Amino acid sequence: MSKCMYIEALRTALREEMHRDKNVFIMGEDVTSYGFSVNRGLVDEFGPDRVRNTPISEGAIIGSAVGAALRGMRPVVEIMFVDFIMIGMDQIVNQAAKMSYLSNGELSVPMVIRTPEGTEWFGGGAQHSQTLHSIFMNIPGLKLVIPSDPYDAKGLLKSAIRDDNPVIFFEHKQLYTQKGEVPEKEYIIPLGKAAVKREGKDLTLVATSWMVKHSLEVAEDLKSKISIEVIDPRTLVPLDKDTIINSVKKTGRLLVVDESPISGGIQGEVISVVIQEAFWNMEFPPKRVGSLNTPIPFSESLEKEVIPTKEKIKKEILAMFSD
Amino acid sequence: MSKCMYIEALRTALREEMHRDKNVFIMGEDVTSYGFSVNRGLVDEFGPDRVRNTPISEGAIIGSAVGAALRGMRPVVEIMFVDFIMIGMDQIVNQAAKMSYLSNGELSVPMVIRTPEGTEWFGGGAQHSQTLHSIFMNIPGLKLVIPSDPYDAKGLLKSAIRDDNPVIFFEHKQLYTQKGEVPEKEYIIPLGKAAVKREGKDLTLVATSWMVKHSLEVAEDLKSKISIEVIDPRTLVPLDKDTIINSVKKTGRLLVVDESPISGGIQGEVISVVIQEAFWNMEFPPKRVGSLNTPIPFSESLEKEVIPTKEKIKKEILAMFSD
Amino acid sequence: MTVNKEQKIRMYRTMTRIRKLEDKLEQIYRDGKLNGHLHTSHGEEAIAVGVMEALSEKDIIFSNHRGHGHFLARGTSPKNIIAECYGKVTGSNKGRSGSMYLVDTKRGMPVASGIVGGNICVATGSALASLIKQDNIVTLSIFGDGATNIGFFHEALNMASLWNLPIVYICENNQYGEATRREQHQKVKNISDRAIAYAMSGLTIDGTDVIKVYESVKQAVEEARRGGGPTLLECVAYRLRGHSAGDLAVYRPKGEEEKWMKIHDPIKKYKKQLLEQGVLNFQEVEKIEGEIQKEIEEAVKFAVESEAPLAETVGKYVYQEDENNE
Amino acid sequence: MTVNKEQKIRMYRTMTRIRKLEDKLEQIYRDGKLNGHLHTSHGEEAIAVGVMEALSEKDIIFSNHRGHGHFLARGTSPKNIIAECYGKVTGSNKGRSGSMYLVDTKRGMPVASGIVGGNICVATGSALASLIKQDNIVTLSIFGDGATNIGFFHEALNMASLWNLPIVYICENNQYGEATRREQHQKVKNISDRAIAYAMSGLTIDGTDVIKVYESVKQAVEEARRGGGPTLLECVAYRLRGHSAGDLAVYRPKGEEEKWMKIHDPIKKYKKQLLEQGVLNFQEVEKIEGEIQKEIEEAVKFAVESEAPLAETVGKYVYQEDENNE
Ligand SMILES: Cc1ncc(C[n+]2csc(CCOP(=O)(O)OP(=O)(O)O)c2C)c(N)n1
Ligand SMILES: Cc1ncc(C[n+]2csc(CCOP(=O)(O)OP(=O)(O)O)c2C)c(N)n1
Ligand SMILES: [Mg+2]
Ligand SMILES: [Mg+2]
Repeated sequence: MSKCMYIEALRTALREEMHRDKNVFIMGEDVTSYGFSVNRGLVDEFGPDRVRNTPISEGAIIGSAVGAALRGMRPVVEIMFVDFIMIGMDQIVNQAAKMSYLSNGELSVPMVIRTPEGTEWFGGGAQHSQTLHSIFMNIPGLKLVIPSDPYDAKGLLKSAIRDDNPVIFFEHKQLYTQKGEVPEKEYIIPLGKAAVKREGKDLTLVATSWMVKHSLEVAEDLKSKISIEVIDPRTLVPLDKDTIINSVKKTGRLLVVDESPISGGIQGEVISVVIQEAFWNMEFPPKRVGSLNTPIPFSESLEKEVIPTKEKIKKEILAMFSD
Repeated sequence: MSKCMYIEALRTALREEMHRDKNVFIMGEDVTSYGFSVNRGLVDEFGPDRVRNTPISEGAIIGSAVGAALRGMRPVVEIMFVDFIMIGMDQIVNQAAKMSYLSNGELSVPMVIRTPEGTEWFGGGAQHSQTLHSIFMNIPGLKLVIPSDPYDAKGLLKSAIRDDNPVIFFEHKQLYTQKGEVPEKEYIIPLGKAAVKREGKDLTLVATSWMVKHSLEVAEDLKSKISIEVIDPRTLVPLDKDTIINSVKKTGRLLVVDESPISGGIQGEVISVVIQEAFWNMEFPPKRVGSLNTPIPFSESLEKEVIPTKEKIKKEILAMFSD
Repeated sequence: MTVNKEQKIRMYRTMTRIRKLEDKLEQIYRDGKLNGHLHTSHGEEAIAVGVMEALSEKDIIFSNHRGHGHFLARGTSPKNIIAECYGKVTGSNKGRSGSMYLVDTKRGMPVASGIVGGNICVATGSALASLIKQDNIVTLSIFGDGATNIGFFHEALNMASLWNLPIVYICENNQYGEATRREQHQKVKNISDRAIAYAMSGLTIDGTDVIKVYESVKQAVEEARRGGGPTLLECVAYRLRGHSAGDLAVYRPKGEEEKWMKIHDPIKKYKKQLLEQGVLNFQEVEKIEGEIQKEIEEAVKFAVESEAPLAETVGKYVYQEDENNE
Repeated sequence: MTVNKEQKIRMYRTMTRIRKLEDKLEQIYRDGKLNGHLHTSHGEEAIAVGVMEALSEKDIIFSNHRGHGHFLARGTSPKNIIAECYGKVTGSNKGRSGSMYLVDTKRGMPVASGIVGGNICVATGSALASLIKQDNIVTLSIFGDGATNIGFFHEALNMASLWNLPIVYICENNQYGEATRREQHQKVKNISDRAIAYAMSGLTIDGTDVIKVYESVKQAVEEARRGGGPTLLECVAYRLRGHSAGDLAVYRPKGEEEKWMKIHDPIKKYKKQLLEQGVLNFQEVEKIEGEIQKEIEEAVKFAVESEAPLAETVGKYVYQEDENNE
């Protein structure tokens, strides 16, 4: 084991997979030199053919990845900010997600779209800070991965690259510099398995991405009063319903924390999945924490009002145990 | 009162609003002559400047509507099939939805995007039959309208056109030819008010769009056994939470029926909104019916497996009362 | 580039096959026996046939919503196409597509796009794969005049020229996008002039002359194969029908259709040539037409008698069913 | 078209104001006192100033992520711009935008787009509004060389030429999109050649010559106002800094930057002209620079001392607060 940053874990996963499989290649804007530099150095190792700078054309970047994947390549596309994915949305929804089904399984689209979302503490603002993973949950044919620490980031990116379906891999800007233990030896983490990040018996706290860190800290702060089980689904599609549901059956309480705006966010989806199975075990209404239903404002004084914070999570939890 | 088709109700709303306000104009592909012909005849009445055919450029259609709206016009854009909205997604998410907020309210985008969704019984297939309204619920800054009969269609379209925010107006292909009572004299229906389409005391059935008709028929079929209250939210944003919650507090049971794929659909959002307020009043786990999490297949034998039908709704309801 | 007799006859057979199959589908549709949207390629058969004749077996073709002709010309059996239009399990897509999103992976034809312009970026990525693999395959993207107004056309062609990709963009300019005449959707005189924006070679040809199409495509494809980069090839023809079965095209200027029918029906024209050149005589022509008519009737019978897909298969292949994934 | 002395001096003042304000912002950013992304327009000041000088008061301008200069040249106060970069309630957007999405509705400048190419369709719609209202207003859309590879550029320009809209598309070709040189993102020699694809007039000019920019924009704008249709105007300059504050542009060929600094710094060049023409003398130049330096220092003080927006206002104006709606 050695400590490394989330961004390094991603880079190592890319390097290992590119060595393993010559069909894996990277494509995106300034991937050789810029952005959040997950790809730093890879061009020197693999050359500009496999670490490919593109024009600013998100539609053609995503669409051409679909075509390359149909031909047996395994493109790993980087979209610099998740906000920009909206430009290529049609290529994801109407092309990538439909190919396998329309060909009755004869065609596959083994591609990964890596993209950072969320706020930067502070200042990305309305067009550079959105959290958009929730909307893709309603598009059958896509897999959604959202790792919260370096260990998961590496193991899940490797699985995503090996997966034969289009996968959107959501990173979080604030996680890039977070450190964590990552084994030297190779490992992969299968898609569809949640991780119990902390065990507990009074409350099931489902959290994703950057919110996992907040949630674990809150769980630690409150441990004298409340025993909180923190579960990170790690992949939204496939979603490991059993792990979450069984936990709620044990704890009787559920809180879902995600950075998506509350309205139409995955928080509601998770609650609704759980309530249908664990209703009779629940001792308290399931709750959710997310961003306010507003665009992300620039000013620090406003941004921290919008996004979920440790304080907001703590407050919500205490309210669930006030009676 | 006179009976008219949904499609005629929409056309009348457009005509009345275009007469009322010279800034209202229509723009879209073949709006003068084609598509589902909601606009039939309007070009003769208002001329090609106000009923404007466009190139096949969904991004520029939606984006230019945003710009025209910023300048005081009130464009009503028609996107021929909701599936094609994905091409202009960026213009909706990153431009239309952000303008008011980024300008601290100094700019407004009074535009409407009208678009049909859902299946055609049968054969639109994977790229022409999707139901996509759910994903827009997670984009703050948009209003979402989804009328289920001619009366609502007319009253809500008029409100949508008068609204100073970007509104997406979701129609359903199968509703176009449905008939209903529509008063001669002018009326509008405010956004954010649900309609109780049928009163009942045992179950609250929340249904949208084409599913309202199925739901009302099921309610009628089952009336000897179960008294079902059918509520149509009519607008998803703003959502009339109170009407739904109060109904559930009364009935103690909730079923949400929508044509969106279950995963990440508005069914989960509605359940989660309700459960947080009405948990203690609920006698049974809230349930949802939606499309299977698959693309929409062409073949009739497959398509009817995917989408919600009267039979599926009935089955779900009976299961809720089996104990 | 010489076209031998055998080729000439094959091309005639195929053009006839496309016409008769689509006449049939149109009729079945009008009889209310087909669901969904049906776009026939009447008047554009020479493009499909000329294009496919110019390709090698490993080349890849991305088709669109008006694709019956493309698939037939590539060799897909009328049985599978008609069965697909009927939504039968014997169809090219096992009934999942209908007319709009045909597929034939054995013949290098991925799922066609029902989204206008939807295949242009995807096809470009296929060419990128060939560039990286150096597999000597050329990719074709086929789309209409209206599709050249979709932004993805621009993004893709810029990328293809920048990377010198082995791809040929075939624009079937049938002078309409649904009810909209080309002058009403774009001002540029020749669509091939749009290649200038990418420093790409562009060419406009008569899309009703099957030999001309064959020769031009052959040249562009070999150029691409040699590493000479992409071409935008505009094939001008005329949509001899409404946009889709059911559209009576009332919006057309009077006489326009008749004029084109008379002068530019690619099949009539080609038949005349072959007769004049003595490649075929009347008896042979009639024989061919008879054989094909029979073939189509059998295909319809096959389709009608085939089974619909089983309901329980509906969830299959939303995702690739690979142990590692499930 | 003659440019009088007063105009010449005003343009010099404005160019100097842009340079000094951005020098200042850069320094503050490097001191770690600014959040977010900061894109300065060093080397491109002549474009902003030449463009705005050519417009009438009612004209509408859509700016982008590199917009400080556009707003300053249009008359927005340095105070509001700097305060916005600090996220203060006295900023142009009341602290909701930061540097990237500035707005000045009083001066016909809607929210700038931080999405590359994001304003092109929207600006086109503004021109459509003018066409319908016949209000004699011309709209400008300003974007970079990289933005011309976004599909929406294509969709918008096709629409503008088709409808003959009163709009001028200003491409600030600073030869880079982030770390990517133009040759690495597009093959076309002149970006203005892309106008050919729309049968639109296109022109490439020296974007470091403020007078040339002024004259060319004036002509294009008057053309548009007369109903002569849109123009794509490519202004060639050079980004004298990294893409954004913090980017040291290590990816540039050695010497390139210095060369442009020396020969094509638009302000140096213009100053030299004015001195030679005797429009200004050294003392006057120094006086101007002194005044502006002071103005900027005051603006920073203003920004620093201003209040942050109140937390409770965070939910305001997600929607227009209009009784009929709420
Ligand atoms: C993005 C998109 N917009 C609109 C449509 C509806 N539609 C289907 S075909 C068609 C016309 C396409 O015209 P063209 O590209 O010239 O092809 P043609 O049908 O003439 O062969 C339209 C507008 C669509 N399928 N996709
Ligand atoms: C759609 C989109 N893709 C990528 C980015 C990230 N980005 C911001 S500015 C920029 C470069 C833009 O280049 P250009 O259009 O030449 O403008 P310049 O910055 O040179 O003025 C990029 C890639 C973005 N903001 N939007
Ligand atoms: Mg056409
Ligand atoms: Mg640039």
